Amino acid sequence: MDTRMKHLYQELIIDHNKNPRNFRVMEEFSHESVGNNPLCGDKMILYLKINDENIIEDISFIGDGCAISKASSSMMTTAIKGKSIAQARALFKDFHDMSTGKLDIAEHPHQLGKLAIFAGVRDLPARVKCATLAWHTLDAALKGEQEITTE
Amino acid sequence: MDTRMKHLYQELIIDHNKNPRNFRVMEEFSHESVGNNPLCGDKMILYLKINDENIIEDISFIGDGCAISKASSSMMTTAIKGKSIAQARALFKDFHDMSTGKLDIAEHPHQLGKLAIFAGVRDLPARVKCATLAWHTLDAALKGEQEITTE
Amino acid sequence: MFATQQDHHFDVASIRKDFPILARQIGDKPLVYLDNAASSQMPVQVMDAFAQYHSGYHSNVHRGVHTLSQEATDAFEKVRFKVQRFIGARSEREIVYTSGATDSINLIAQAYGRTFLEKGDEILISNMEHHANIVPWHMLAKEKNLVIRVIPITDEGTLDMDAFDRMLSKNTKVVAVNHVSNALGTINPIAEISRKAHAVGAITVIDGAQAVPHMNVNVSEADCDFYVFSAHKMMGPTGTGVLYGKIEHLEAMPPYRGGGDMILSVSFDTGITYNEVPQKFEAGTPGIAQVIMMGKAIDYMLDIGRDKIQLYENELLEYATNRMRQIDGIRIIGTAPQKASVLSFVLDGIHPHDIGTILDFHGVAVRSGHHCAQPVMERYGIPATTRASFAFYNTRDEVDALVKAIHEVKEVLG
Amino acid sequence: MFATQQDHHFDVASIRKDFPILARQIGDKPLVYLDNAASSQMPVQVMDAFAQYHSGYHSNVHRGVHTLSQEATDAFEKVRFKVQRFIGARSEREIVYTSGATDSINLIAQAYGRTFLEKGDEILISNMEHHANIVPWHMLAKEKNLVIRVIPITDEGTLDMDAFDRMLSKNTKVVAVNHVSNALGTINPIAEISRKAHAVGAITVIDGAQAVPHMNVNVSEADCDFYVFSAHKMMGPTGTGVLYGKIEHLEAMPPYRGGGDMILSVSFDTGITYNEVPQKFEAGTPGIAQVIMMGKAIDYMLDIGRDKIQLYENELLEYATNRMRQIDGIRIIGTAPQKASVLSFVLDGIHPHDIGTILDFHGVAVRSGHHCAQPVMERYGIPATTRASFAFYNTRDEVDALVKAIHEVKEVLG
Ligand SMILES: Cc1ncc(COP(=O)(O)O)c(C=O)c1O
Ligand SMILES: Cc1ncc(COP(=O)(O)O)c(C=O)c1O
Repeated sequence: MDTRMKHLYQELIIDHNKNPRNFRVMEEFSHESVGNNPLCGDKMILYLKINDENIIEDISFIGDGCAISKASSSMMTTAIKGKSIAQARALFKDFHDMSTGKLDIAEHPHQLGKLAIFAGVRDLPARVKCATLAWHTLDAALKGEQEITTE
Repeated sequence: MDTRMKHLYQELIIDHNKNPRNFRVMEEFSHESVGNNPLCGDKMILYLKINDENIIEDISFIGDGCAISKASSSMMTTAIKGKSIAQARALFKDFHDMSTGKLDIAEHPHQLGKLAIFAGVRDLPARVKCATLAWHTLDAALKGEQEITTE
Repeated sequence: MFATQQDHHFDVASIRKDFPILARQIGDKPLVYLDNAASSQMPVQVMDAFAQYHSGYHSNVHRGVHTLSQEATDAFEKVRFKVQRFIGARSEREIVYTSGATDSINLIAQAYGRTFLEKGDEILISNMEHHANIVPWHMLAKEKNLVIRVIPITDEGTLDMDAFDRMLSKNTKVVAVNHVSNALGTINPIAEISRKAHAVGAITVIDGAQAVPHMNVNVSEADCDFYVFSAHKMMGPTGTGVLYGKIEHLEAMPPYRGGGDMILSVSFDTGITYNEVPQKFEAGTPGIAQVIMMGKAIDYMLDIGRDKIQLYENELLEYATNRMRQIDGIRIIGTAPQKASVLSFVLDGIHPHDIGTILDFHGVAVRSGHHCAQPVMERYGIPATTRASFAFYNTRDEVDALVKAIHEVKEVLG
Repeated sequence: MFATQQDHHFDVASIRKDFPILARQIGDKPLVYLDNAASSQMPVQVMDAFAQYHSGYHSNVHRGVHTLSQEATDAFEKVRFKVQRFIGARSEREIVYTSGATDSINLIAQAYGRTFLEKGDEILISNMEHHANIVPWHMLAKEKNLVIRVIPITDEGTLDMDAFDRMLSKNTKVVAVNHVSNALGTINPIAEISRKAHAVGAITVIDGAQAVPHMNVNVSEADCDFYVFSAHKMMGPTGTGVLYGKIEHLEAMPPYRGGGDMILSVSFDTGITYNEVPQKFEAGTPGIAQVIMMGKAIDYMLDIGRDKIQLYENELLEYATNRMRQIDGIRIIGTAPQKASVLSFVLDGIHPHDIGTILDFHGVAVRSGHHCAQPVMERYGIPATTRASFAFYNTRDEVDALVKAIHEVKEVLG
């Protein structure tokens, strides 16, 4: 199999695509936002329950999307559940910088952990938006925005 | 001197340019028309006095233009003065066909006489209009049109 | 590797040699270019025309008496005659150069539509239009309070002609449909559409962007009022296209863009006089080299033979369709009996963008997305499709490479 | 033959080698190309970019996930950044690709003018505008009942700034002038014009078609609201150009052309959402190869050095002006103290078209006519001029050839 392909479609991504975690509607949420990627026709709804100490107590999402965007959404929810807003924002920044090529994770320290698996999209400009849609939607939700559109 | 140049700017043309014949306003005319070539900024007014037998008794013109258009106007007036409308129209056709390359005067009989001197414009598409402006204006005058514009 | 069987003396191997890009590698795989509906590739004959022009006789057109300007003008204007014959127009004055199909449709919407349509008038478009044949009408409709009505399509992807019949009325003023759908491949019956539109006094605007590269087109026989296409989908350059319009329409329309070449005279005292058709619509310095290359692209296609191209492509499409149908979980979107060049599909549970990316890893260039035809996606209830689109330089081996790569996609993500 | 003295290390001989067309013969004479204001010639470096693109990575931009589409998009978008720096814009989002200066001005007139101007508003243009900066305003003014007022010019051919001051008022909404006049060569004080226009609340539209090839341009320093130019006058391809607009204007403006790429989504149910600036203004497949070539043309000019180009051309213009002045019966039209590249003239009793034709017989390509600036002709009471216009590949020897040929004209027709 092509090495570029192996690099992008790793086991973990494929697993999260097939069995996305936190993939459900949330009835009682404190924040909600809709993310659109019209180029792909992708759409997700992200729900957050944030408590008074600014901790993300619960997070979930629903929607349609490619493997990259679904796996990215799923892994994002597992990564930030239980984190503070500040920590979530810091992760967003690292993730964004990694996928747009601004942060070289081999060279610089980062908090991404397993999320580093998405580094491969850096070389696929048309797919960066797939990996970052969930994160942009999170950012919008935290800012209180109802809907965002990326292209 | 360049042969193409000699071919176009012959003595006769230069003479008619410098001393255009029938170059005057006509007070009492039966037909009048204005010819414009906006590309060149050229403009001429043509006057005709046509009698009851359809003979062009008098013809004159005024206006500004390049050597080719001025000489062509001048030579046209001398060629058709005294001719019938039908003869003038026949000459127009021959002249037009010659200058647009439809009539090869070396091969085919024609009535052009000295006017054949303008055959050289055939190879200069941008100058064809200069040579034919007077003739188009004549044609318009005979049709009763007040003004024409060529480009 | 790229030989074909059954080619009716269609020597695709030697044709492929004219297209240097086809020898390219993507990673370690040979390029399999199946994105021709987005833009076709260019043969060296057309490329050479560019270098010849700029090394030999480039100059601005129309305005000069010097030799280069005459040569450039000559070459530029001769293409008008070529285009005329290529699409069966009655006069070369009916051929307007534009910067592409999109520009052409905007010209019609603005110069014709804004002038002749009035509040309440109806524009019929179809549910399978490219955005280029939707958005200009939408913008016009908003400005002038016009009504846009959408001709539905059947599950197969053909125009619902019964519905069309019912929608036509004395309010219908424009019927704007494509000749071939870029998302479905459907060939629409433009002669019938024009006949019916004319019967209620409407005009037709036919988007031929996907037709001209693949089949014989005769705008006079089909009796369309306007017909548009782009050079870059027919072996020519980007940023150049054609607007065909019946001469009586072009003459009645005001100009679209203002500038040099489209006027006869400008004076602050006496006003502005516009030039004749088609120059009236060609303001400013046109894409001179591009038009000349479009002429070469036409020559190139005519040299091969349009009938031969059509026959070869039809067989290729049939071969591809049959092979694809055998893939488990595939659904072909667009199964009209009359089709050209396009094979759109979805795979159960696999998103088109993943397909596109994985095919690319195998050297296979297809398009994944809505193909600028979102209403088609909405119609079929899908976010996007993957589209393989063929040109006459494609081969059965390339179809096989596509099919093989799709199997790999299923292995990874299925 | 084409060596220059005094060239400040400006190696024109080796520059000329980059332009294959300069080796051409016209009849039996070497081509002396002095029609650069109409369109400049193209160096091989730019031509090669075309062949490289189409042999290597042509594909439609923006919409594809496959490798070719990414490479093409990348190359296409990188030019935006080049253009931004080339003209000193603040952001690459302020750079809109168009099909030329004419297209750019029409875009402004339609998308800005039709939206923001109202009955009675005044548009100031100058008496030395190219038709491209007159006709679009005229068409708009007719439609919307606006008033066009014309800033007069002095006998030298400079803007009458006192008159301009007096004409400015709270009714002034747009001031549209060229940076350099194509008919006179005058360089206009665009920073001062913008400052004064802004003081009354008007915006400026600067036609930079003749400036960009010849001098440093900084739209941010000059604080113009819009700035337009064409690639084909700066060593690039025909049919491509740029609209610079301040981001706040571009964001406030509705789209101009509708089609693919300029929308985010199209639905017959939920409506149409437009894309962001600058894509909002770039409907349809753009001239991809042309934009990439425009980038190469910018590289080419920057490699030589714009200051050096300006210095060299100024000296050449001065040399030409001095030599021409010595010809009996000549009158130079346009004698502003600040000039670029252009030498327009008339000869006593000899029509410009005869001059043009006879110069062509000597291999000298100049333009004769109104140069799409008829109001300038009217202003000077002449039907036309002959215009020699220079690029950095021209030489003093070529000026000498021009002067010699003019003497021949006088011999024949004088
Ligand atoms: C000053 C000026 N403005 C505008 C234009 C129009 O440029 P284009 O024909 O490339 O649109 C020209 C060139 O002819 C020009 O010289
Ligand atoms: C059917 C159809 N119409 C119009 C267009 C627009 O063509 P262009 O982008 O060249 O203007 C396309 C191509 O994208 C198309 O496929």
